[in-house]
Amino acid sequence: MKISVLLFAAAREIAGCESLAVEVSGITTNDAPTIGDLRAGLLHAEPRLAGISRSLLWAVNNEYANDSRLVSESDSVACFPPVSGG
Amino acid sequence: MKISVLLFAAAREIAGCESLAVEVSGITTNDAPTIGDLRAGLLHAEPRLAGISRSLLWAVNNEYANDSRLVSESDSVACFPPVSGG
Amino acid sequence: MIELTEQPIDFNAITESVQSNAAGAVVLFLGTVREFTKGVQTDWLEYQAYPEMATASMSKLEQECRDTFTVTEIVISHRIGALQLGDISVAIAVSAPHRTQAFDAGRWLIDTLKERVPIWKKEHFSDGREEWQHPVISQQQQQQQQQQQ
Amino acid sequence: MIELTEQPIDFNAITESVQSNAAGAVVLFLGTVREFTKGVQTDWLEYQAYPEMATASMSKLEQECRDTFTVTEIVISHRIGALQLGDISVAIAVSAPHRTQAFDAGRWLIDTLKERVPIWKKEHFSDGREEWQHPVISQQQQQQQQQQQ
Repeated sequence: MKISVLLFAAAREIAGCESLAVEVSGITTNDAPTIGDLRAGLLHAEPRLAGISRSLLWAVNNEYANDSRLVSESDSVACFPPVSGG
Repeated sequence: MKISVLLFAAAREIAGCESLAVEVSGITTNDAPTIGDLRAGLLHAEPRLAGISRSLLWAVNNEYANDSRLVSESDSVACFPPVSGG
Repeated sequence: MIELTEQPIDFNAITESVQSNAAGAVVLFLGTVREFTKGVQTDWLEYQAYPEMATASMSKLEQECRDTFTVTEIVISHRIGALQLGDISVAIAVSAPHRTQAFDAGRWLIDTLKERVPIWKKEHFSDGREEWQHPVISQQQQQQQQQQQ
Repeated sequence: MIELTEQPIDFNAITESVQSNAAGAVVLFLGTVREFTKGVQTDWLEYQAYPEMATASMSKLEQECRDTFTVTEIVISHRIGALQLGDISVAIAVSAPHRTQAFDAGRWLIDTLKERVPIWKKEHFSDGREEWQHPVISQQQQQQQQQQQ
């Protein structure tokens, strides 16, 4: 399954694009993939993100998500460094 | 010695005037009077202030003053209830 | 900068006057005339000051604030006279390099102004009653009432 | 009311919009672009947002603030795009019956916004360097640097 991942700030700059299509699958064929799976898939798609990957945060449908969160193709998924607004 | 005492807020309203000339002397003829002496003299000059006199604050030359503060005729003396600005 | 005025307080000009390239944060506090206090309706308020001591006291507040907090600019403006519902009675604006100092300084300034600066407020209630507000007298009265119960 | 905008923030209109006869206090916080940070000179700042999540997150902040504090009105406005020295990046205005709640709510809102809302700041320094600001990465880097020493 391919899931589109929106990128922001340094992640966007390093990847050189606003979003990446990340190939991902669950542990078994029937399992839905998790954010943990996506994190691995993102590094495969864009190895240059390895330097900041441990600090990258994830969001699904406008909510922060941890590595165990299940995702499907209909979800809005984003990945970004810790925020620094204000 | 007569010292003019400025009055504010409820003290002004009760006394019906913006300032009162208060007759006061020290314990002996040569002593300068204190705020404590003035407090007693003020009640003598305007007995209607008795109801709030224990809560009245005093200032000499724009600084809060306690009962032991010495005063002279050249000082600016004021007497008022606890403040409620803001 | 401190100010005691009978005119409406221009918080826009006050806020602009504390903005600075040296500051990363501005905190503005406005005290405004509230309609209901403990269920009693206010019609209007009268503020009276001991002007010479009030301005001296506000200047001391500004200096003490600068000595205590890391701030860039400070403005304290208090209005006196007749104020209607919603009117601004006091404006305090502080700029600082960092927000923590701006908040702490702003809060300290209004808390300390209310304790020290010789200004008094008279409530004119909608039912026609009027009453000078004197926090400590009220506390004493409350204690006396409690002792009588 | 929440707002994410590329236009200059009109703090005057924002402050007026929270004023109310039900409130005795207004607290306005402005974040402004500071020239020097730890001795390094900033030329300008770039703010980027994840707009959909940022507005959703700011709306949740407003609701959580109303559930936690006794406030009358809340406005949160964040600017994105290129900001020059002195420009306002964020404005938070809170009105409340009493000042303690207005201060506490205003401070909670800016503290929590900075923790949660997906907006990022890129420093463009006067020496030509540019750098995305990421608080946690910096802390990790600092820890690594300390471990190396």
